[in-house]
Amino acid sequence: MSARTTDKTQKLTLVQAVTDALQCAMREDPSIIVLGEDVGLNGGVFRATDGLFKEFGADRVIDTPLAENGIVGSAIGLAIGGFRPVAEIQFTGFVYPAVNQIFAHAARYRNRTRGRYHVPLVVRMPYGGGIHAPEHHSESYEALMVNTPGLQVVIPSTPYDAKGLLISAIQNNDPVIFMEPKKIYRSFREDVPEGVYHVPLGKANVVKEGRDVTVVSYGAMMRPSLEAQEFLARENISVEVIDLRSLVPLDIDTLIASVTKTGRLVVVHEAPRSCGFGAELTALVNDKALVHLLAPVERVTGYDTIFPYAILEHHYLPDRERVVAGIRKTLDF
Amino acid sequence: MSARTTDKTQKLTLVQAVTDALQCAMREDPSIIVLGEDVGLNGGVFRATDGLFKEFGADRVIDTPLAENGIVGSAIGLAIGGFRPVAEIQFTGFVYPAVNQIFAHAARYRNRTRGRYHVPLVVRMPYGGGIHAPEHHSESYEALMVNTPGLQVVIPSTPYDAKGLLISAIQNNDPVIFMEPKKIYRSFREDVPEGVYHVPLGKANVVKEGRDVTVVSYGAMMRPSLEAQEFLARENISVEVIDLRSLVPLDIDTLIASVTKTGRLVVVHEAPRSCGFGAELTALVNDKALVHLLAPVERVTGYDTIFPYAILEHHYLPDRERVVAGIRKTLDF
Amino acid sequence: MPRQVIFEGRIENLSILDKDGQVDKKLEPKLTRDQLTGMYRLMVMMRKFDEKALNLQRQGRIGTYGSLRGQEAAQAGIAFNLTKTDWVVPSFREHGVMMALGLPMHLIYAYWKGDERGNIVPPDLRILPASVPVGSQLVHAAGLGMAMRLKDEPSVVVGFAGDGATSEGDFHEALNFAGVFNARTVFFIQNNQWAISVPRKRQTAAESIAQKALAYGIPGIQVDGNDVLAVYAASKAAVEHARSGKGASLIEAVTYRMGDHTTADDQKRYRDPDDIAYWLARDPIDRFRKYLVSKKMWTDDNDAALAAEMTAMVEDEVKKLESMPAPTPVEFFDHMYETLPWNLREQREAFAQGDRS
Amino acid sequence: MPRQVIFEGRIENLSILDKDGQVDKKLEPKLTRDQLTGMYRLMVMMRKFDEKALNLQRQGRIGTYGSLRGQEAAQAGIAFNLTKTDWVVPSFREHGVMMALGLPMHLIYAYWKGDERGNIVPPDLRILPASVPVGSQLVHAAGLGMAMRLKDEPSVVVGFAGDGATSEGDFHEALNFAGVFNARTVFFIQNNQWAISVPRKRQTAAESIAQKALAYGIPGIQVDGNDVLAVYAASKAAVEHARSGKGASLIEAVTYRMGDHTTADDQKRYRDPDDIAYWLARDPIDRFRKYLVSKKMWTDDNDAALAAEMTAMVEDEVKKLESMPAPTPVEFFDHMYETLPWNLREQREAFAQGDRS
Ligand SMILES: Cc1ncc(C[n+]2csc(CCOP(=O)(O)OP(=O)(O)O)c2C)c(N)n1
Ligand SMILES: Cc1ncc(C[n+]2csc(CCOP(=O)(O)OP(=O)(O)O)c2C)c(N)n1
Ligand SMILES: [Mg+2]
Ligand SMILES: [Mg+2]
Repeated sequence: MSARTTDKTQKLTLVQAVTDALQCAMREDPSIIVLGEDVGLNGGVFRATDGLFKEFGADRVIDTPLAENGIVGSAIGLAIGGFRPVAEIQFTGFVYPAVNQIFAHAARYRNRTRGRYHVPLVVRMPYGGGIHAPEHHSESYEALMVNTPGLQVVIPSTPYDAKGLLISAIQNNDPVIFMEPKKIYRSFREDVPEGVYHVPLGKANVVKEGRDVTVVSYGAMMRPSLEAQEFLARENISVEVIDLRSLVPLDIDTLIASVTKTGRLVVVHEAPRSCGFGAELTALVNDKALVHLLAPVERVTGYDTIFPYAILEHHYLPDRERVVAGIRKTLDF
Repeated sequence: MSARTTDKTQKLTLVQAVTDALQCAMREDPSIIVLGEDVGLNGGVFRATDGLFKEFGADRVIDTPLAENGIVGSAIGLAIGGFRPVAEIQFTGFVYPAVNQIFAHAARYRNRTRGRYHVPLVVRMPYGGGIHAPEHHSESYEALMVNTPGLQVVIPSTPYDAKGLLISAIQNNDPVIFMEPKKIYRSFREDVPEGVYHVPLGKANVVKEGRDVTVVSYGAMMRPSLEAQEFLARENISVEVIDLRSLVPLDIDTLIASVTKTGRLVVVHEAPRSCGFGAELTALVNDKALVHLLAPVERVTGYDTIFPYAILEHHYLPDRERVVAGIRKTLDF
Repeated sequence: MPRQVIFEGRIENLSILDKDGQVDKKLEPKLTRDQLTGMYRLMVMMRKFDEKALNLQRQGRIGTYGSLRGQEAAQAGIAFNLTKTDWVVPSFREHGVMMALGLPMHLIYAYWKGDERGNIVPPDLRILPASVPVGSQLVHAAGLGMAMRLKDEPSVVVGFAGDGATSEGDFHEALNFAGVFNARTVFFIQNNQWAISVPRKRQTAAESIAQKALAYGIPGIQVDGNDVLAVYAASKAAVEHARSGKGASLIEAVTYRMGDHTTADDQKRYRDPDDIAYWLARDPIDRFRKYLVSKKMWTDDNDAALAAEMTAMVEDEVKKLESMPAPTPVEFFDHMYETLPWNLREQREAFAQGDRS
Repeated sequence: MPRQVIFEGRIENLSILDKDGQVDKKLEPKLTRDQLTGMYRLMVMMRKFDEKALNLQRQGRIGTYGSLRGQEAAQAGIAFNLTKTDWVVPSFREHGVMMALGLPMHLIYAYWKGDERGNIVPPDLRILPASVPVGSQLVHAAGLGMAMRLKDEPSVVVGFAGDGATSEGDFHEALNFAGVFNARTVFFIQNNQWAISVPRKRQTAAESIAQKALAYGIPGIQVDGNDVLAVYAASKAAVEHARSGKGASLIEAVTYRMGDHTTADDQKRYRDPDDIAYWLARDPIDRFRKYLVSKKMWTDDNDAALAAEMTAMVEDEVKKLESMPAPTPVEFFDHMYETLPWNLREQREAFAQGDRS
């Protein structure tokens, strides 16, 4: 799964692993450039590009004018012109102005030209709630991205994965939406190998094996999922926890094998429920494993509301209790 | 379901019914205005606003500069300033530049201000394939809209419904995305009552009752759905066909009652499959009627590809054969 | 005929008080003592509000906060031209304008605390809530200005944004719509030189923001945004232009963000301390005080009394903030639609019953 | 100091041939006979291509088509300044530019027939496919121009759009980025007076489109777009400016869409026939022919021979179009990604096996 170039590791947070991935990849390949708002001297509002401006200079770490459509659109031009741009959208809540460029162009150039042109572009964006930020700073729009053919959608949940997945995404020849769980940007550190290594896109991680029920999640919601697993382990309920890591391409085999084994599935995500990614996972299990289901798939998700302002956000976000309740529901069915 | 003001009817096509709805509503309420590209003298590229400019003048039927974000954004301002704007996006494929205004603002003003402001806005847009149009002219983006809390999403499939639903949408105090199946804009005529009447949002139409399997669809895909029903009737397979008419609010009771009765569900839409509305319907049936299912829900949808250019489009769009095959799959399970 | 000038545009900068408070007599607006001290009062009120907000943030009593320090003259100068029937379409840094028009401070604090109830503006005010997606509110301001024109209401709409916001497509579409439709809108850009860490000169290669008006066939002017008299005078002209039906215009108020972008930012990473010192010497409040003092309209005693009054007022508003009842969590469902669809009713029900899965 | 002009911008219009083909001697570009007749050739080629396309559409042999009739001088004038290593970033009406650079006509026809293979540009050309979302391609042109600057390649990028497109936010963001990053991009706006049914004066209250350059700190010029010499001269300057690393600029070529917006449109609903007559008298090809004839570089015989040659060429290209093998339907799956994910593989498989549900 990984091809490390050195045996040394560093203890890094998730956001540091992102920076490390960028730095390692940029050192190897001069066609990789970073662009976005405040990515230069400031190192990004979350410091995800910290130090890159100093090392690579203003021509490879480009502070752009404040215009998301301009960032992604010019990145498409840069990509066609021979670069591998990594564009940062400051918060997922601000990607809307750029969706015309992402959906109508980045996702389509290869198909539109039957392969004559392609767009090796990564759009990085911190997503999700839990940091008490103002309106539009806590959104999760993965479902919009998954519904758009031509995109790949990757969401890491650990520093190790963040680095390995981001390097894979940068070296991929098609556009990748790389959504970073900002709530856990700095929650914990982990050993991260130095240098370039890959975590492949499309390979889920079975974080905990279990017998009774499968919990599938990604990004920041891995934490309440794992907490629920631990909590229920004390009651001898054996929960299998899968971290999808990439939504497109999806590791369908791992998903179906697990559900076939446990007969029960709980999907956890913080985006709204209706037409969320949980609906697609439920539908896929319906397609491929209905006869194995011992209970309806349970969706533990954000509500079909606007993400609340800070003082109510903890009421919105799925937490251990909600995941536990979801699991119990499938067990008690 | 309808409150007709006269007993007279006219034979209208779906697009004429849209025009009629606008005209009737505008005559009753001077705060209703229409704006968009080419909606004035030209009467819209599909003639949906034909004659309105002449009757209501340039202050109520407003040809805007070519900017979708500007159209929806200024419509929000007009709505807050006391109007009921009906904005036209020329094709659904061109709504992307406007999604920031739709998703980040129109959908949020009421919640954001806890009811102090609201946005009585209708965004009309022709959607879907089948007219041999250039790229971006055949798209169906209903899933993006359904995934966005705060919007209502309405898709008529008949002239009668188009008029009654559009009038309801215009009189609704929250934003409504009104997607018009342009493939059947002129396919057939139907008796449409004169004057104002309503088809309520959130009430599905059981177009054909049946015993063996439920087919749920909306918009232009109602036609292959009904063709499949007819085709299979000859084999004594009894298909119940439901026209959702509105995706948000969804008529969950009708859906679940039908699936509970038939035990089988086929969802038909032309948008891509992954994270499409079919996934949500499948998930809802999983939630509420899993034990009644005799077979997996079958999704007959567009593929997870870009909508092909004209000469291949008929390979992409679900047709009678695909719906029939989907139904058989649920029967043969 | 063959090589022919078809367009000439010129943009002026207006400045009335210099940095030491010396007035340009020819341009000095005719304002009464009450008006002048009223303006001063507003600016001091904004500053006190702001200092308290930073304080509350540090104590964890409100959340991330965006300071307006340094921009008091810009905000007071435009606000002084507006009445309660005019529309304020703010970005996220216009607390000064909001309170100048009468929005109770505790609501503004509540907003920054992360409480939507801060956006429940009293019915007699036409202030839209802060708009976080940079630039997007300008299009609403264009639409509202069209609405006022269509209804022939003499109300003016002011759309606010920063220098960074002028790079967004929304700025372009808003000004273009306003130009075409003769909207009763004033676009008021506070060019505080920075968009987080990006300096003004990296936002656009244009020499000024005011000259962008030329692209839309509307008047544009640049003013010294730390000179409340200049801002007042330019705003007065623009507001009258709009109110009388002559259409939209653009004001660029050149000012400076004295603090961090927000409390989540650290300006030391990207700003030169000399730059801050330069602008400190141009503080809008100090400068205007010197002018008032030189006109014998203001004394140190007045200042002390005003400071005390404003401090008391701010403390009182904080009390109001902190005595607001906690919101019922379930309310984030209640205003999603006029009538909730079944899925929200169902989710709300489950939530209210504590069955939170 | 207090009321001070800080910016003055002026925009010129360039015209070299008048409507009757009389040349302005002072501005006449120094071009050889071969160059001049080469330009004429291009324009006639475009016209013949266009006439045939309309014909094919009427016969149902291609689909909806957007005619370039009337815009031949604009397209030939810029194209004549470009080489195969320059980038063409078209809107949807630049068939003329494309063929001028060597794109085989049958590919352009294939595009309008609804066949993606029309977008498979030969490897020695740098022409992007038609961009349907109005204005969106301009941002790619800015990015490509940044790429050429970063690599210090002497290639120039030309981003094309219509007058209507200048209202989109993309126009704004593209020109602003290009200005800030010194992109090697020429923005070439064919102002053909109409965006479907909306006349130019309803697109923007600005007197010209060229003056919009002032908002981005880049040079702008308006040219008579029906005068191929003027377009050539202005384009030459802009292309050299970009190629030599001096940055981006904007050209507004004032022309006229002689036909319907596309074959799906009916201009009679919104246009005044007098308007069309006015522009018919300013036909770019007629005008240039008069000039060439007056310079004794062209005769009626030459014209007849050229017409015959072009007709033959066009017919030949139609044959190529119609002898293209039908596409394998399954190919709309094959280029979705470099490596297809399982869902596409599964869908492709089912599709290929005719199990179409
Ligand atoms: C569309 C969008 N992109 C990015 C952001 C993040 N952001 C918030 S404020 C800001 C800078 C704004 O600068 P400016 O417009 O000059 O206003 P100022 O903060 O200086 O008042 C940025 C990038 C946002 N809120 N919205
Ligand atoms: C974003 C977007 N909105 C709307 C359309 C529909 N449309 C196609 S061409 C056109 C008018 C374009 O006018 P202009 O830019 O002047 O170019 P012209 O057609 O005159 O060459 C419109 C509205 C579109 N293709 N893309
Ligand atoms: Mg700023
Ligand atoms: Mg045009």
